Amino acid sequence: MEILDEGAGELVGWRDPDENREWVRANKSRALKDKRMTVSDAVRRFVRDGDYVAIGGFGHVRVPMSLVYEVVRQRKRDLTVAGKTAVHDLDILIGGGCVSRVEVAYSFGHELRGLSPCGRRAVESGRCKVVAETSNAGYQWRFLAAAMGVPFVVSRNLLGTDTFKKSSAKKVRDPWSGKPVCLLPACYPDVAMFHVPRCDAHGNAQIDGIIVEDFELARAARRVIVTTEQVVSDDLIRREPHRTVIPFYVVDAVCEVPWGAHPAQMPYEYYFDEEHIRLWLQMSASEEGTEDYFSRYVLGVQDYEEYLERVGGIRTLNRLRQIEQYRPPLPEQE
Amino acid sequence: MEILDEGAGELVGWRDPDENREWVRANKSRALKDKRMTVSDAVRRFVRDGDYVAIGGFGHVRVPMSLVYEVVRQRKRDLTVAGKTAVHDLDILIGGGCVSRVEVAYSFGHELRGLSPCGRRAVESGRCKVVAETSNAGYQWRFLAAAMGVPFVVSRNLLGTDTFKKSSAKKVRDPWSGKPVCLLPACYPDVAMFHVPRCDAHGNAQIDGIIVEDFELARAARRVIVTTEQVVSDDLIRREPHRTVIPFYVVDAVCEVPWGAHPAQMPYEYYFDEEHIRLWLQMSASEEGTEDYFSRYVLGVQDYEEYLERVGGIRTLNRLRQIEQYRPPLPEQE
Amino acid sequence: MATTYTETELLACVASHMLADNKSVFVGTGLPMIAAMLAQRTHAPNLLLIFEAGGVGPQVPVLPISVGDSRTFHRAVVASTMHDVMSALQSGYVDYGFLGAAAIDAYGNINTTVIGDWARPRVRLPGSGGANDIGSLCWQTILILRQDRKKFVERLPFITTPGYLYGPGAREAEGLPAGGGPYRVITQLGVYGFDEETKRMALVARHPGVTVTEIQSNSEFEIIIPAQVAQTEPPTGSEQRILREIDPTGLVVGR
Amino acid sequence: MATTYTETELLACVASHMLADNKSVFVGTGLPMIAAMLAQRTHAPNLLLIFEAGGVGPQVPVLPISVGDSRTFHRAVVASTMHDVMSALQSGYVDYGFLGAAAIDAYGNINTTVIGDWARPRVRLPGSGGANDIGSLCWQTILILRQDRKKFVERLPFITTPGYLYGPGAREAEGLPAGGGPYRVITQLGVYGFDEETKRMALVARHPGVTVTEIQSNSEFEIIIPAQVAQTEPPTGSEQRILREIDPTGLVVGR
Repeated sequence: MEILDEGAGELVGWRDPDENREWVRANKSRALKDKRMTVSDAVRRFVRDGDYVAIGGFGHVRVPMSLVYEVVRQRKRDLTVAGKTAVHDLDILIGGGCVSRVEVAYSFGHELRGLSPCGRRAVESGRCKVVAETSNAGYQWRFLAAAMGVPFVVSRNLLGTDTFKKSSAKKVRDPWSGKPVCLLPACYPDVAMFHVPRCDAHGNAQIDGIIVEDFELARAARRVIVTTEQVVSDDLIRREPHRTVIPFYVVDAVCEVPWGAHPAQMPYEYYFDEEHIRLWLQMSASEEGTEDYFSRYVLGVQDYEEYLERVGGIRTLNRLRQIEQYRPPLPEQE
Repeated sequence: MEILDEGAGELVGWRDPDENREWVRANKSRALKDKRMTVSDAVRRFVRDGDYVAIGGFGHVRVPMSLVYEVVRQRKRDLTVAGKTAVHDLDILIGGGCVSRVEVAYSFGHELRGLSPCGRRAVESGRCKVVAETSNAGYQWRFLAAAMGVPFVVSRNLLGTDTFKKSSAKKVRDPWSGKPVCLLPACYPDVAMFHVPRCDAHGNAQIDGIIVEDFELARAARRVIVTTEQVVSDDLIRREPHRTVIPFYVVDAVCEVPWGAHPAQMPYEYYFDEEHIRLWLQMSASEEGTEDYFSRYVLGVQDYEEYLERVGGIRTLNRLRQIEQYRPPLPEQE
Repeated sequence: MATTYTETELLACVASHMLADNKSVFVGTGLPMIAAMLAQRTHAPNLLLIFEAGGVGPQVPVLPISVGDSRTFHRAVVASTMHDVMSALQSGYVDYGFLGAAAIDAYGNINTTVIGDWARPRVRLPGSGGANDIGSLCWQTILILRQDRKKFVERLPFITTPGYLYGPGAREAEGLPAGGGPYRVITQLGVYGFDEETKRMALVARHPGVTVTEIQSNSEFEIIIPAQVAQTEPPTGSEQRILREIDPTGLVVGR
Repeated sequence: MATTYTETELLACVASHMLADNKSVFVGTGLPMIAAMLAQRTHAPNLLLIFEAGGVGPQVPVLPISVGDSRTFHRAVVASTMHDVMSALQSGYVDYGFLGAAAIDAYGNINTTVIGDWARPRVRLPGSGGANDIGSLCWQTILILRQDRKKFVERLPFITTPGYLYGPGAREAEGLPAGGGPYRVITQLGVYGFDEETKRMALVARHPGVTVTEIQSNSEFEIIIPAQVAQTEPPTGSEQRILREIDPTGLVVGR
């Protein structure tokens, strides 16, 4: 199985599986214990300058925004972020000056809503460096390899492109078919963050709807912070154990944060706050606007609850719930 | 990435991923269509002499026994069976003269209940050949590779043992760590069979409790037959789409077979029929007994409903339901 | 009987006509989503929608904004994982995939990563997302983009997603699954396929009112022009009506 | 104060004492299950049970018969998949794994596959099941088997599951995860560990009433006997009572 080619992208997040096993043995508790803490404590204890950070959900869906804002508030620096279709979260982190490097599947854009002025400015000025390229499936399977405790996973994407050339993948000949295949190295982020609808105090987290790549990512990361709309009883989790996507033994911190994904969507609970996303895109068009945004919504607020008040409070949140749950607004009163 | 070692076990079930893609393109329908049929039709249409057969569930749990008996009734021959902790199903197929080859993770035994006289007799006489060894995780990951459409998956088990030497795995040097790793070749069975609690007419199948390896196996196999306790409406599936483990597009046949796992356990529905398993173990201790068993319970009955009558009918089945659901029997009447 | 229609309506209808019934399509947001929903409501009711974040076969109530949006798994048959749908893609279960692009070359390779130098880009674009996966792994990709000489280029600064790479057999030689590749390119001027022999872009049909000269002059590379060039069907009134139902606020169609 | 106890009760109690609280154990059916449940009800209430078919952290109401039995995921914290739990095992999340065996050698390698020739066996046994996975991937395996000269052998006809293979460093040289391997062997005569230097079996403790001579004469290979040999604690009355609660019909303990 000769190596036919290899990408020149920087290999970030890879670890020797034996080294990671030792780390798991020493650091991941198998005990059902209470891991509840505040967002501020969770970020203080589990996010460090220089970390490789990966964030759950997908695009503007099910993103742990309270943690993202807190990382900015605590002025974490020099992070490498997994651009695994990372949009608003990555943008805020870049705007907050936390990010120096990104491995990109999809970054610096907001899907249909347009490109990200803030992310583009950082990359085009060289302030933030793209260290490697991959694709969504490429990231997914890098996390899969880590979750399995193996050094790599085989795939058939990336091949033949510049995406491969700027990736950390290798091309080898499959010893069975004789055909070239792509090897994707495992990716073990230092810390992964998730927002879920329900989780018990021990960290058994359940997700409604699509799981995206959170199953693999939670198992791949060294440290895991889960924010949840609601901390539920152990009993409730045990009634539907098939719904537990993230098991307690990979979780380090559990924070109860109702509306914790705003302005992202929380499936079945609340819709994207398009107005707020638009506001960010407008304000982040300039450095000054970006600063204004942060002093108004992040640095200038004490906590996430104050942030929620600033973005419109209960009235806004109720409206987002109505939209998500397909309840038409009342007809305008005369 | 040099090849350091390779097992001498026969490579069964492997396919070139491109060849399988072509097959999927031509043979697996993407249309939501009614796939309901009788067990007899499903076996006639989708199980062929010489097939590599893999059966869902685990041990004596959630096994599609109505299909297993039907394969015997239709006198299918020369099957290769995946011994992926295959117990009663494999035993019945061997006893029925259907099996000539087995790839073994766990076979010829009934866990705590003891070894299988029938399976052992077949192997020890040479009538049934063990073509390769693997482990439970080894099989699981062979199916994972096939489900992913890649030629192999990396693992760190099997190495250094005779299990490896008699497997179809290879040992190579991981190009990142420099350490030896095991490569498990993809396994695409010709046909896989499952029993599930609920499934719609199109083949969207939901499973309660542990999934074991059915997620991967259903996606790995070329043809898929699903028997179900109940065919439910499309609407019911769409209300809880996160519970769909086997998607319709991999399913070829759907058969409604209440109590379709007997004498195996159906989680939350009915318990193992220990009496019947014991009866089989006793009768299969001799060739004559085995023949008697088949004429009484398989060849001598018209269909699965008649089989259920022979094993004790409603009274037996109600008792098994009581045990599974932890309902104590009524106190004996004076 | 001249009807009025917008460019976006035309592109949506042309894309929708390419999707056969009883096939599967990997859908992105925007125009592809509109085209797929239009196909379902016209000639392809049994078209299977698959979204890269995990939604399979939803009954989409409202136009989704994102590929992970809960609208993409509303009353779905499966609400699954990226691993599952990407594996289905890699295994050959997906017939069509839609792609957009910042630029394309004659072999249907596309760039969505960068303009200028990769290490110090003039314009940094979002990158592959699922595009490389779709372009590598689905059976037939359909590319939709605006055509001009800056977008139809001789040489891409960066190949994000494979088309036919550098010619016949190149995909297979690199290890990509056999038999895949770009099927059609749709622009505001016409519809293109790829020449069997050279795998270079060839005109299939021009839109009403567009000349072959316009088509050629809006491309840096030479487009193969066959002797007979068909003309695309303009949107019908009924199609336009359905498009308005699908996108009542004009989020996409109104652009 | 002499109490009466059966051999099975002794083995269950000895095995149970090895399981520390707040650790995880991959559990099979039979004696390992009994030992783990006993540990949970005595010194290790927070011992995490994991079953290879997918059950994690159940509140087991009744002794399960099979590793896939619904009792193994009754009120579990996760009802998962084999892929998930085997991956957790491979990733280092599992502290203990129990194994039974038909035979063992001095390095703790075990055979559960075949007696005689593999191609035409005298006795065909079930094979690895999850044993090779456990022996390869968990941190510390605990082996339980009856000891005699036919089971403690110089040379196994087939190594199903790795112990220390052929000595120090062998596991790592073959590619198995570093730092794993057999921790203890429990038989009806005593408890064994493995010598640091040679990785060969060494006596740790003998059961009450058993002599070192008996221990040695019931093994084909030489067992390292240290200067000081401890004696195992016999089951207490309280342990015996709990064992009867766990297995009221004597399915396992009655054997």
